[in-house]
Amino acid sequence: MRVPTMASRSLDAFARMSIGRAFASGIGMIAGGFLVVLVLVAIFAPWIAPFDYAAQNLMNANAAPGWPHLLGTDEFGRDVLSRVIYGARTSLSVSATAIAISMAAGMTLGAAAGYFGGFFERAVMTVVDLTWSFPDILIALIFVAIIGPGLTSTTFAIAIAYLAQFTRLTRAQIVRLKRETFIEATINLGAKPSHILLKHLMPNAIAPVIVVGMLAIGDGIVLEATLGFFGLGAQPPTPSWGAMMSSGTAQLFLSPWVIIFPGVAVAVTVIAVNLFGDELIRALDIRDRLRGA
Amino acid sequence: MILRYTFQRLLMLIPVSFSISVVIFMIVYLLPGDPIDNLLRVGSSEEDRAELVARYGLDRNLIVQYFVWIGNMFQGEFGQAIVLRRPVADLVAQNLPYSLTLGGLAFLFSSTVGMALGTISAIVRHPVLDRLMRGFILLGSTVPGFWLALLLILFFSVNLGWFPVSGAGGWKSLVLPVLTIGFGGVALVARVTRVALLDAQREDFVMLLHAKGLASSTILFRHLMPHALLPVVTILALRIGWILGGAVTVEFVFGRPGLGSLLIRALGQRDYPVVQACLLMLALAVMLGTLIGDVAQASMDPRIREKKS
Amino acid sequence: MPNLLEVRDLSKRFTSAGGPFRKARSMHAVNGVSFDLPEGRVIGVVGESGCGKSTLARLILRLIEPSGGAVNFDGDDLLAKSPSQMRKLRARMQMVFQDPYSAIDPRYTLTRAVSEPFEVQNVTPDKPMAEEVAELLGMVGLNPGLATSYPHQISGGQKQRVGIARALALRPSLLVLDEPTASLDVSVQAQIIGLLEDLRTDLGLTYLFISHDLSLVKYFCDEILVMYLGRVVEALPDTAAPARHPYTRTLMESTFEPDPKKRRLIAPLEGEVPSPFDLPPGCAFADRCPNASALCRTQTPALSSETGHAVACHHPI
Amino acid sequence: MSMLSVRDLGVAFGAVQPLSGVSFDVGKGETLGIVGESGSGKSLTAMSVMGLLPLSGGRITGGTVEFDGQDLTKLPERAYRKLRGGRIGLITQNPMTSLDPLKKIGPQVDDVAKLHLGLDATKARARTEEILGTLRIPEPALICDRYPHQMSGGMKQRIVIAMALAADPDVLIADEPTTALDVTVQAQIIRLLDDLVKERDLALVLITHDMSVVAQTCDKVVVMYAGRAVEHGPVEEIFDRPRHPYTQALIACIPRGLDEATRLTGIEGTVPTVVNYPDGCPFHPRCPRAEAICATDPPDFSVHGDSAAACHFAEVAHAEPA
Amino acid sequence: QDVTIAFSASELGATAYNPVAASNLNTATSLIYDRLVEQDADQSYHPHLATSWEETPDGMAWTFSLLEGVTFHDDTPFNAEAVQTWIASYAGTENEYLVEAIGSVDVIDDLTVRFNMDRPEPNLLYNLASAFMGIPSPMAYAALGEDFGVTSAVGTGPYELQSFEIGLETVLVRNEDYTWGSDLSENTGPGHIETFTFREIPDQSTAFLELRTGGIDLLLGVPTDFLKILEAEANIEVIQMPGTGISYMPINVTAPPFDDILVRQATGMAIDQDSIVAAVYGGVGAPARNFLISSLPEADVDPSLNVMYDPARAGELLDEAGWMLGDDGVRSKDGERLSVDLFTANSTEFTRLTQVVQAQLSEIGMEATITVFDSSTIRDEYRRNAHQLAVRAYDWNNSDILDWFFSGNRLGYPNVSMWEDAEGQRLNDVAMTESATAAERIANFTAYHEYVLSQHLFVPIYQPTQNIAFNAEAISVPDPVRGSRFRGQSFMDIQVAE
Ligand SMILES: Nc1ncnc2c1ncn2[C@@H]1O[C@H](COP(=O)(O)OP(=O)(O)OP(=O)(O)O)[C@@H](O)[C@H]1O
Ligand SMILES: Nc1ncnc2c1ncn2[C@@H]1O[C@H](COP(=O)(O)OP(=O)(O)OP(=O)(O)O)[C@@H](O)[C@H]1O
Ligand SMILES: [Mg+2]
Ligand SMILES: [Mg+2]
Repeated sequence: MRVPTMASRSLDAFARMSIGRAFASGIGMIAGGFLVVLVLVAIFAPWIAPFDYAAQNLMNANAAPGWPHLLGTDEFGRDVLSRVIYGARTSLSVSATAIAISMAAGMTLGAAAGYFGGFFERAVMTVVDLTWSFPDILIALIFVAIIGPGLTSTTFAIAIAYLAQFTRLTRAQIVRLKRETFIEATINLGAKPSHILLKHLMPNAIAPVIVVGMLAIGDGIVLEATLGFFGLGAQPPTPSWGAMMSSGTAQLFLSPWVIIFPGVAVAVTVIAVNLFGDELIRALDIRDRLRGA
Repeated sequence: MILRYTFQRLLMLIPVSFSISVVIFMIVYLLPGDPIDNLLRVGSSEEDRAELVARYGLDRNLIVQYFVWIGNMFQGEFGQAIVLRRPVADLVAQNLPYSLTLGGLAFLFSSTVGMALGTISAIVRHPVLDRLMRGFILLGSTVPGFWLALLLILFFSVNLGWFPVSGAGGWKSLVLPVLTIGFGGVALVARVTRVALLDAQREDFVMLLHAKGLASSTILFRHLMPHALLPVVTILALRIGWILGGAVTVEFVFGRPGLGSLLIRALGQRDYPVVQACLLMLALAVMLGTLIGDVAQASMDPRIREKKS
Repeated sequence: MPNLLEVRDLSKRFTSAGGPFRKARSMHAVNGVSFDLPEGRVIGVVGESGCGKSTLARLILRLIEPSGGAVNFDGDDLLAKSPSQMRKLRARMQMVFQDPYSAIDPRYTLTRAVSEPFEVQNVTPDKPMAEEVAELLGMVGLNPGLATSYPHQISGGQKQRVGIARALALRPSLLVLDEPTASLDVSVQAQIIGLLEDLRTDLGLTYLFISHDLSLVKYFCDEILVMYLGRVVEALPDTAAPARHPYTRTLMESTFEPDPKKRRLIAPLEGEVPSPFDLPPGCAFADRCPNASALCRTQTPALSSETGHAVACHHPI
Repeated sequence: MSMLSVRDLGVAFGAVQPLSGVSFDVGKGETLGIVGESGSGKSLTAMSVMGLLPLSGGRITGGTVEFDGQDLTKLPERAYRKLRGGRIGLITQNPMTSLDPLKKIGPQVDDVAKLHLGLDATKARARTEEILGTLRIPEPALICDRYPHQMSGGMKQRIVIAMALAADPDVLIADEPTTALDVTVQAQIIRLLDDLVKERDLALVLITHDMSVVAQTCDKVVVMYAGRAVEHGPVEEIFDRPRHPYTQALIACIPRGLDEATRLTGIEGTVPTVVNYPDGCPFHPRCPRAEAICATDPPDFSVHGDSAAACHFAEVAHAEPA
Repeated sequence: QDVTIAFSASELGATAYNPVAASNLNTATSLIYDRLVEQDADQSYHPHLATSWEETPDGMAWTFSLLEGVTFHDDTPFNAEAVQTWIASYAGTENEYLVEAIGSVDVIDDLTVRFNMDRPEPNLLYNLASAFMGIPSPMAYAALGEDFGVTSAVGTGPYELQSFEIGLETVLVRNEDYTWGSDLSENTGPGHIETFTFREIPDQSTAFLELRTGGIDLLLGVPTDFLKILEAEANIEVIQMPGTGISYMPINVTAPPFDDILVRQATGMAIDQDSIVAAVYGGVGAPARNFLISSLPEADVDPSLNVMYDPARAGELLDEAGWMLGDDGVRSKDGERLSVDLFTANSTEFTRLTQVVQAQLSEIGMEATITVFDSSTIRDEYRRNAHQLAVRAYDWNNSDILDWFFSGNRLGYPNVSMWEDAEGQRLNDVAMTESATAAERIANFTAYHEYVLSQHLFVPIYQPTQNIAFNAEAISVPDPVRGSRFRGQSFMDIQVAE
């Protein structure tokens, strides 16, 4: 009775939120800094990339890393470094767009389910749980099979694959928040449901969803890469980290740099996303709120 | 008690399975393209087409088609593959063992090694070890599976020649795929175990256990582990579906047969009955996984046993 | 004094959803509660955890729909009001909640929290909002300098003061206080109780005060309702009245005097509180009652009042 | 003879020092009350005595904890383990979360007898049932087969007490054993503890924030504020002649229903937290009679008969209560 | 004693070892079944189960004498009746065209049959030598029905089907009774190797790694870009044979801007076949200038019709068609950019070639957007007429492939160019059905081929070679290879290396 509830304590702590705090730790700074640089690189790719990503030079195919091609060339003699740089564009934008769509849809669904409850909630959650228990790559593959290959479908496939996560998380937040006293108190002030939902529930539910979204961008990059590896994502010659690796296992032997560097790019980026996400969770003190969803 | 619980959970699966089966049945109608086109001889007439459509029952009302289909499924009658022209049951029977072997081993590997690592990292408070472990967990849960597979092939098959590059012959061909899937799995299980153990350590009752004078090791194995196991079991149970279906990348890279490869192939060829059967098998695995997880949890946690029954 | 609040036979039945494999179970959280609250008075409701005190409060404010009975607030039948009428009415009946730690949106500054009542009721205060907020904060003994703070920056007692300020913003006539000090330290509890007393006299408020602490209720209230498992078992017309219900007596005897010289031996109480889901027939207290007779186990005693001191017992003391 | 004797105990977590200068003695058949508001360091004191601080990363920075003549602060962990649950029992605040929810009641209690009395499974169970019986728990054999969630809070608290008693300890430390319970149940538990002290000649350390509980049960009291003991003495002394302004204020905060004369005002200000413990007397920012010296010099205990108060104005304070 | 072989990419995905009914057969088929005749690399025909044959001068009847003492794997005899039943079994199957010209089959005696023709068919021997005319046991064929070739396959060939896991692996074991190998093999039977395991490795580059690391002994199709590396490996030897198909880019004549023949012609001139051969294929193989492999006489067309790289002329043609070069290097007409879709299938080779094609198209100011499909989806796209350009290949060493890909009866697929033309159809009919002799047939098909070329329906790109690589430490392979493909006859001579 005298012990404040766990939920209210973490809510309290959450109010201290500031993204700046995530940068405060050493790891947070390195990971966050890397991501900032990466985003800049993606945006300014045309100015940064030393070569045209599509320029072929068949006479200089599969050249090993060196000068002027720092990371070597691929089977068409295209500069791997430039392609990795442009690939950041594809990977980041596809993944971020997908996750944004997924988050928007998931939050709407989750909030509606959590707020209205009842049969609607059960129906939504059953469907959502179903997509959740299926491997995301399968969902993506089925989706690509339905609407055809390309970046648009990859984007939607990723969005659908992660929809469940956001829906569940948002619903969990809303359900939990609905039990908080301040909601009842606000109702008792005579507030309309829309006020409750928009002014209290959503603003409080959004932070963990955003953090999970940030982490999901990492997963999205991997999924995009995997679809690209299957040849279903970015269509040539558009570079994407996954698609760059899809030229077959033999490339490992012929010119391993073509496979290793994009892979390193994916791995490092995803690791940075995760590290920074962890720091965010720590800074916002929302670890407890991410449980069970 | 636990039997009754299991039975109840089984009954509860009925509506879920029904909705899943409807979804699976419908997915196939969302797929563009037409297997009949693949089947039709070049230059054949409309009548030929109509005959084929009738032969596969595609001309009937959707609802009738569904019930015919689901009825057949119940009798283990998966129908005839349209493109592969053989009983779907045969195809599934041919591929399932590969998925089960790979999945089973990967599952075993990731759960045992993962739990061991997770436990060690939760109880050994050595900063260097802790860092290493966290690094490993991070790597394992972020590195793309197919890339890891490629690197493993490059190193172990191409450079060292220890394991075959691809295929499904003999135990050797299992090592790299199991490692690939297992790496992610180990990391996941280790992370969950670690977090669960650390959480359990913070529970009030743990202090009282210490106050009883129990040794730390006793507390760990008799009291903390069961608590840590609860989330681990949940995640592992969910993993069953993931491993069976999600292994498709690994199957692809290593050129292994399996449900995932079969599904991809059937999707490509628009072989409806095969797609349906594969999805159904995977859904079954997923549901079975959840069921096993639920039952395992209930057998470990009396509170769940009671709440749900 | 006219009655500000009249509660008649108010009941709430909670049903746990049955599934295909589960029996639906239902319990009476509040069972046939009736009382009048005259304007300006303080009625206390005491009872042990789970006896339905908070549910009663929510029913009265129509935060949940009752299963039966009537609530009359200042002549209005609350249960007949439409949602929008109800929203308007809420301005006049406010509540202070048990857990101050979660009673304010953590993302709201105190200013925003305290001005929210005006926002949702769509009324503009006479003074500029900042002044109004400062006045309200001052009224509950908070330094207006805290106006820009967030809830996590202030203590539990201060949070509870903010809760009270929010409740008072729209100048309600009825304040339902649901264990407003249960999660606070004694020194802070005393502050809040003192504050509530002052506000009552200053603003002419009417209180329904809910607590599990009999000494606090005795200190604070004019009349006391004793609840046991959803029912009012005794209505003490004043705080000095002797207990007539055996349960009330147990409650009184269990309450410790803060005086080492007045030690007494506590008589052991038999039995456990029965599960509200399957109440035995008859008086719910029968199993633990030293005076229980066969009648008590078959017939539920009604709350009958002679001499204005109502008690629901076949064998009142 | 005192069973447990704490002298000048200090505790630190890293750089913060949430506890310092706590002393008390408790002997067989005696009940010592430790009273104070939230965060005053009551639980830390209990944890220090139990040697459980390392669990949460704390350490004892000074003072001694003497049990039966031996200084526990220097005791190796292995030997400490024998003591814990064996000769010193602990009852914690929240019975709801104090038992392992996955294990049946029986085995959880059996453990103690097995561990400390070396009994085998059947004998341990017999002992468990016997103890449950003495705690007036109906049908002990049945209860042993239950899970914690199947029982009420009061019943769980009794189980926790049974665990603490199973090895026949000399000292029992009860950390707010009734805070989470209803008044009627609280009364039962307090009565039970009272009986135990008498029957078994236990030394009981009863931690609480409720002065009424202290008044009803304790022989001696230690009043704590902001990580320090501010006053200690026999219970009647403390209630009749509180010398520390904090103690006086605390007593004044108790609502006395029938005594309309005293109006509740509480204590101005808020309880400080570890990070902002004031210099000098920790209570001075809220103290009605604080003077300049209070803000700078930590007061020493001034002894008055059996009791002592850490206040610069302990003499005056008693003369005219605040 | 066990040799493991990986199929080439084009042979993957066979669903049944049923030569009569299946539309996709792999090399293993040629070991299970024998054919009446065999074709050598020089296009000459050699006896196999038919010891000799005779055609009436009017081409209306063929008489075949059959080999004595041949038995199927199920011990039923191979005889004239078997041939009669076999020919009849083609009715209603996808492969019916092979025997379309045969009116009836007469059993003259146990070892002699006569085919009575409905019309002369100069191509009959070619058909009989094809893998689709392997001869199954009539008894087993009738008994197994749909399961024939799936659960079991019974022929007279040197190897018997032991197991067939679809999409995965086929295991063949030696037919110990086999003594009737054709004169294309040195060894006429039984085979040297006890078991052949054929693996389907979906990714050619994985197959290549398998060969390098000893996972397989023989790789039937080595992507050209790996040839150099394999040649450098001490233990690996490579055999190159003339190819039997071409890679090309069909143009959908119904999809603007390709409804304009000038644009089509210009597109053809944009592709630099020589540099593709040199750069993409390391100089191995030959540029394709028209639709047929150059060893076929019908490929010898009027040189002016051959498609040659000429970007300057292409530019002129596009200017003429109204497509003007813009600042960004892309042409446009009436505000519309010359932006087209380029489809390809998701195999490593196609996506590579397509990207080079894309780059070359951009040189003449045509912007091509690549979409990669899996091989069956891409057929749906063709049928939906959703395509403009595509990069694909065929494998067929006979001029009747022109009919397959350009007949107006097969719009969408296989007629990816969507070409319907009365004159074309007339020339097609003449070539297919009205050629009495081989020479006539050549003339007719050449005419048809020339007309097709004149319409600019596709862009020929490349004639690959067949590349077979094997692990010389494990096996020895006959050299030179006889026959038009590396199949049954060559496997008879494979031996374990000392
Ligand atoms: N929304 C609900 N659904 C189902 N049961 C409920 C609900 N709210 C309360 N109850 C049940 O009704 C009973 C009375 O609850 P209530 O909160 O009114 O008790 P209380 O007297 O306020 O207790 P406390 O002193 O612990 O606050 C309890 O048994 C509780 O479990
Ligand atoms: N693990 C820890 N790390 C740092 N500080 C701690 C830790 N545990 C307790 N403290 C601090 O020590 C102080 C005393 O805590 P303690 O739990 O002893 O208080 P208490 O008197 O038992 O309070 P309550 O009545 O709330 O139980 C508190 O201010 C708390 O913040
Ligand atoms: Mg309540
Ligand atoms: Mg405490």
